[in-house]
Amino acid sequence: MDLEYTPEEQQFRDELRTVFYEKVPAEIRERVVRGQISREDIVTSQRILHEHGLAVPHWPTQWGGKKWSATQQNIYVSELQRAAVPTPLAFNVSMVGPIIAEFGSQEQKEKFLPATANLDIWWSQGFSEPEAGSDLAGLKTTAIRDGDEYVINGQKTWTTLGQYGDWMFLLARTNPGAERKQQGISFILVDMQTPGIERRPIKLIDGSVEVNEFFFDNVRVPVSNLVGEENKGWTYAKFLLGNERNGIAQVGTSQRVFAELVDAAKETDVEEGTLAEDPDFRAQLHTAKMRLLALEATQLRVAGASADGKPDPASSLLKLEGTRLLQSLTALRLDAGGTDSVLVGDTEGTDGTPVGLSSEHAASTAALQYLNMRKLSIFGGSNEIQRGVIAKAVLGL
Amino acid sequence: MDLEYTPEEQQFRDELRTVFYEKVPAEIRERVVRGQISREDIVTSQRILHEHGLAVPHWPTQWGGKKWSATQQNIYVSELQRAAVPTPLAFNVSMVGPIIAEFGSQEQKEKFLPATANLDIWWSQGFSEPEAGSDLAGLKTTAIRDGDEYVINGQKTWTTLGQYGDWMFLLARTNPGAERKQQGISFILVDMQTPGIERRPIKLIDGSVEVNEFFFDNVRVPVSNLVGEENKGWTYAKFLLGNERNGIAQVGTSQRVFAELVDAAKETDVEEGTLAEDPDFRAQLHTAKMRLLALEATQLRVAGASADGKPDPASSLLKLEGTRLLQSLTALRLDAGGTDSVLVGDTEGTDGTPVGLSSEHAASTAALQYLNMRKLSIFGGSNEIQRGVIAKAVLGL
Amino acid sequence: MDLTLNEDQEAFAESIDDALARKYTAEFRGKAAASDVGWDEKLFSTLAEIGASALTIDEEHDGLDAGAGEVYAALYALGQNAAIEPFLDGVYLPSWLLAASGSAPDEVLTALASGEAIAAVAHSEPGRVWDAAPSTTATGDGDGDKVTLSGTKTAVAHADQAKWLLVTASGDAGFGVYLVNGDAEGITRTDGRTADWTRVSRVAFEGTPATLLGSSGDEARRTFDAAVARARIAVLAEAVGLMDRASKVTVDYLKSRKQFGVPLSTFQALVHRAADLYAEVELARSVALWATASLERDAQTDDTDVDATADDAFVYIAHAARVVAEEVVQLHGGIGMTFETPISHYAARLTSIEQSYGGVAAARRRVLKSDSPLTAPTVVRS
Amino acid sequence: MDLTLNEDQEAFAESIDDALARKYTAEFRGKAAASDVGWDEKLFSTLAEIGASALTIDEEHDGLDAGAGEVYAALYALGQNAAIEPFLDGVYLPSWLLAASGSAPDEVLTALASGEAIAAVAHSEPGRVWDAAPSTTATGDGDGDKVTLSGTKTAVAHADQAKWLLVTASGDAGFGVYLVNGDAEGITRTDGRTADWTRVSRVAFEGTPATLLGSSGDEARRTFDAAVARARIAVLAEAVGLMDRASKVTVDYLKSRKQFGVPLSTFQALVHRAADLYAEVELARSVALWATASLERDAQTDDTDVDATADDAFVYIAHAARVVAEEVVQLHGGIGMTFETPISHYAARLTSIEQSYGGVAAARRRVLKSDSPLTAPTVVRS
Repeated sequence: MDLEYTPEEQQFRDELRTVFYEKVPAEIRERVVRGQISREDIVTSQRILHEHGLAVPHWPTQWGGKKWSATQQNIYVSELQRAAVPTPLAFNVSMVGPIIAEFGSQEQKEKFLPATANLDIWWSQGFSEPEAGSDLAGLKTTAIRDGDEYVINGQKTWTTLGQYGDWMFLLARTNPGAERKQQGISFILVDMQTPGIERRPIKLIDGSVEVNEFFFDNVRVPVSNLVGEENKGWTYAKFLLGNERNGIAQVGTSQRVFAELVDAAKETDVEEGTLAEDPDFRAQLHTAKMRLLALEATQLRVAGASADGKPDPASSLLKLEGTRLLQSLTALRLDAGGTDSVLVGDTEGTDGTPVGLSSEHAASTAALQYLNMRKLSIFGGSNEIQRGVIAKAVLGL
Repeated sequence: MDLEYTPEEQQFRDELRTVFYEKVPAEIRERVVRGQISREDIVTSQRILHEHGLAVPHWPTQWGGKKWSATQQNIYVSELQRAAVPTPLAFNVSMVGPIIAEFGSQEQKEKFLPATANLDIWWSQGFSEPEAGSDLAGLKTTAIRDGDEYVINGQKTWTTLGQYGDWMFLLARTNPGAERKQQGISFILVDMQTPGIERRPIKLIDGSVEVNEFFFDNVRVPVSNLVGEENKGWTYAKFLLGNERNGIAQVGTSQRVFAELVDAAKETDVEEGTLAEDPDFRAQLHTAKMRLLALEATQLRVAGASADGKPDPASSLLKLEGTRLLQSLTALRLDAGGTDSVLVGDTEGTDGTPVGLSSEHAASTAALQYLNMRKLSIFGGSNEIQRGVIAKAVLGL
Repeated sequence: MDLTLNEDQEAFAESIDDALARKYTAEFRGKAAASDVGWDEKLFSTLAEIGASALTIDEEHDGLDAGAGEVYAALYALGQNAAIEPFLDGVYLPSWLLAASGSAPDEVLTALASGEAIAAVAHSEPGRVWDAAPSTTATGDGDGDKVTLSGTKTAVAHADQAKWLLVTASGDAGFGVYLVNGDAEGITRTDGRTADWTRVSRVAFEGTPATLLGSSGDEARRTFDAAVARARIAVLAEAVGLMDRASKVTVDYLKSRKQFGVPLSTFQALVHRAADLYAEVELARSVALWATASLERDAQTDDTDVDATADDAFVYIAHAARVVAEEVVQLHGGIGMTFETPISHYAARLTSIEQSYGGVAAARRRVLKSDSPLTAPTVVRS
Repeated sequence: MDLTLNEDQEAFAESIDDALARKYTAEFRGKAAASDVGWDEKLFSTLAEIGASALTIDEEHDGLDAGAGEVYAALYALGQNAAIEPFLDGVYLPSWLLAASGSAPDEVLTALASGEAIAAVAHSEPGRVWDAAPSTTATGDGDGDKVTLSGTKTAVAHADQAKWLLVTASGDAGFGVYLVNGDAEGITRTDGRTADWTRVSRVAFEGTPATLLGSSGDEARRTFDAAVARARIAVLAEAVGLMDRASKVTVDYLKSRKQFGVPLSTFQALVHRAADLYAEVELARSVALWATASLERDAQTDDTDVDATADDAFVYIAHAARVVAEEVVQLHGGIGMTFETPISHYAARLTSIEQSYGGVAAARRRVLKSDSPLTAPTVVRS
């Protein structure tokens, strides 16, 4: 057993830190902390990372990837989260990019991968539908072949940041008559400028517009936009599940939030002394601290194990506890701020996001972030789904 | 709204207290506190109560009952539990007694009710079977009519205190061919001296023998031991479910344990001051206190509502939270005692129950009681069953 | 020994629920919150006509002089609909402070009773805990109770619509509550909202004319704290109303929403959680009713443990509110996150309530320093 | 950066598990606990032959001089089987105290290493918290380290079988650890057991001859505390072994046990709880491995935060142990309550571990007074 990075790993980490802290503007990282990040922030940040070869490290080397070890990948994600650098757009770098690199045609690779890595194209994900959330394979959108085109009809929802989407990768039924619901599904790329697409923004609990609904009415896309083979889309979608082990627990993010919480507690006067001296608050901090340590250690333990395209029980464990923990931390921040936590100013931020009325650092928009973070245990495979994966894949139940 | 008892109710309570604290011997009540109650203690205590008309207050008046209001019944049970008086044997006073009084023949009433009230007969319950626990209606024991007798074959388990049983009331299939599993079941009384009955004691987690298994091999009982109509046994058994609203939450017991816990904490020196001054312990005490208050208030709210023979969702709620809370209190007592809590002396108590090696009042046998109390959420309808009752009966799920 | 509302109180709650339930949808609530005043004026008038605004005011000022049970009934029904009409912060709490002072102008009380106007209580200050002495100062100008105020208040609910502000400040004789006209000079307002879309403002005073209400000093602080304690108990009734309706909406959703081709109610893991939710709500209801009954009893017996009762109940129910708010969203899945469903409004309002009047962490601190943890719990007083 | 056992350590754990798993049933455990010595002597010898007794002792005394990883492996495997053979309390902890003293008689260490004899550590006193100074006194008789002890110790594990007792006492120069022969004069033993059926005794000393081990005073207390901290970390490996096997047994039970005509694994509410149980165990395992790795690192770098690490890890895992012990019993239903199934033994042992070495509440008190709650958690040191 060993608790230290090798000198090489330490150097690797230091180099990353230089980029994260010195190249990515401090204002952007500050907005991440306040939960007020804009489209421009994400684009700017990803381009800076890409410039330094750090946007798509897990891609094949010919498309900008690095051959990092599991430990290096883990250091990368943790440091990124701790530095409050916006994570490179997951739809681009973790989803459609790897799929195109693995299953796409050479033409698709050349057309899309460089632009995807540099966020010249902003991708949206078109998987969920109103009647197909947790039951993804129950999707109903059709893409019927008509000559050299697919004609797409249907509805996609929960499209995160879809308002910025230049292109969408979606799952649609190319063979609606297939026997099993997982069959007859294809993975298709759609230019969002194509006629027949209508967007309905969905306002969330905290007032933000982060997700959207899209309606497809006879939307015609060339068959060259099909990725891989027709009717094999479900296989490609599953390839994504459990593909992400390092980021999913959000250890770096939770470490950052914990540190902010401690700093704020030290500055918050309560009746006798500061909040950091309050025994009740200390007890809650310690519980959170040890859960975070358990999570980080678990991530380090399983980082080496490989995913094989099936839903990964290690990912499920990390997501289950990782989301619960980050949610608890936002709840703790809420309590720390008291009445100040729930204040929201009327001045809208650059991205339509409201900014805090409270002058207090820790309290500012704490309630909004707390409410927004409820999504963690729902989106991207709810915690109920994760429990099911653990029960089936690990426990054989 | 009103938080006080009427003067009449106060007087009623004071009269009960006189009996509970002055007539029931203090040694017996002390043994209840330590979880070391014996058969003799239960018998002695119940006879004293019966002498004062307090053993079977909810029975029909002609058999020793009182026509108490819901509030009076509630006061009775709460005060009994707070005083650490052994609860009159439930199998006698809450189960077989009311069944015989309601459905039994005049002969059965005269033969059994006075002796049951005075605990001259110790009754055992023969409901559960190895394959019929939560699924009670899945029972397999048969009672086949042969002339003037039933011939009983099968197995009963989880028979609490069955080692003392003079008689058993059991459910058996008199019509094994019935269509639905709830049909063809009869309610039969069995003298435990009848040949063909074998007992196997079941040692529990804490080393106590509290439950037993019984094997019936061609046990012949007269048909006059059938209660009510043949094949109607399931109806009578259901009559018992939800019959008990006042005692089930164990509010009085939890109040007593809470008070003991506070007393002990005040006497326990920790590094700085006493345990009662320790902020962490105070926080846990306060949580328990408020849960207890919520439970008591809930019991008072629903005490007036009537049960109608169906599983009662109010009972389910009270049992669910009542057992969880009492279990938490025993866990808190365990933590309060630290290493002392787990000590068990080798000197066996009068009833085979081990006594504490620790000299400390609160710590003594705390771990044994904690472990033993795990049964609360399992026996008598597990908390999973209670959730099911709530979901079905209240929520329509 | 009775912990239930009487028939009149039940009927009163139902009449409010009837008035609200016909109109209140997530869309209606969103529009009302975004309107000029921050709530629905017509609905406010309707409720005022039913008596909601007159409840806590004495008969001399056209009020109903009702008790804690009626306040529970009103707020419970408002909570059931996640209504944002400002009865607690705009009418009841101001009325308690005014009545306690013994020196409230008649026209203020009668205006509140009729529902013609509301008032706002300005106590929170930026970055200061609720229990601290106000940093806002009251400087006498030699004319008895007439002073000028300087300082900044925050989280002042509905300050933009309030005809009067009740402002806490530190004067020569210590703590005092001061009456200020909403349009008095030297007031600078920055308007915002809370996470539940209630309108609140930061209000800065600079030489603003004000009148002391009642006395000042430690006794005035105790009186203020007692009024706030009443508000803490009252807001718990709203919380229970919110929890009750939110969990019912969730149960309905489990019955109707399909996944994997079957209703969610087919999934036992969700069903058991719904049962736990029911238990959570019923237990919280009992605590809110206990606190309300305690308040009624204290009003008759001059007991002064209303602050302790309020803190005990607040700590318990704030915890339940968090559990319920989180579970109803989680059980709804993505839908529960959206502004267009009622469930998100219930969750947001429950979250705000946890942090109301200084918040739950401060209440826990007070409780843990008090004797409460060592005092045997018992509902029945005797 | 590696938080896993190496191959040798894994193989060592498996060899112990193999030896135990062939024999250990609930019935076997019950009989071993009720036997004259309180455990199975043959099995103890077998394990000693594999190397279990020699692990923590240096090579000069025929030991293996192994590290924290090997101790983890041994205790994990013992835990998996809920074995009651006394390696931690009878061998490892005594050996650490003896080695730290620098003045241990060679024959004691060699006897422990070979498994010929065990020792017992006597520190707890009736009604006194673990961290208090001993009320047992050591009185010098003018002959250097030779003293006589008077006082009463409790919860002394396996005192009835121990050839030597290591007794903490307060002497002229403060705290000290004293070596006492098990059959020395002036010893009165009251034998009992713990809730998990481990044999323990109350041991009273009256003018019992004893020899000081090492120095006395504050430094001696620190050395003692550090050895106990090692034991706290070691017992967590046992806890993880217990949790691991208990949850696996529970999953098997859900698959095989039928209710309502179908296996329990048909009930999603139970299945989801089993998934949560799995998460609980894996997270606890990570913390135990982290603490073990920290110990190994400290041994190399002379860091002295082993006490803090032990307390942090103990608090976390004791909580997990409670959750797991309660859930495995509950998911088994009535069967889980019985002595004849392994699950009750796992639950009982986990419960005892929570209260070991002073218990979890004391550990929480130490943690909350320390800087730990405000220190950022991080596994990687650099």
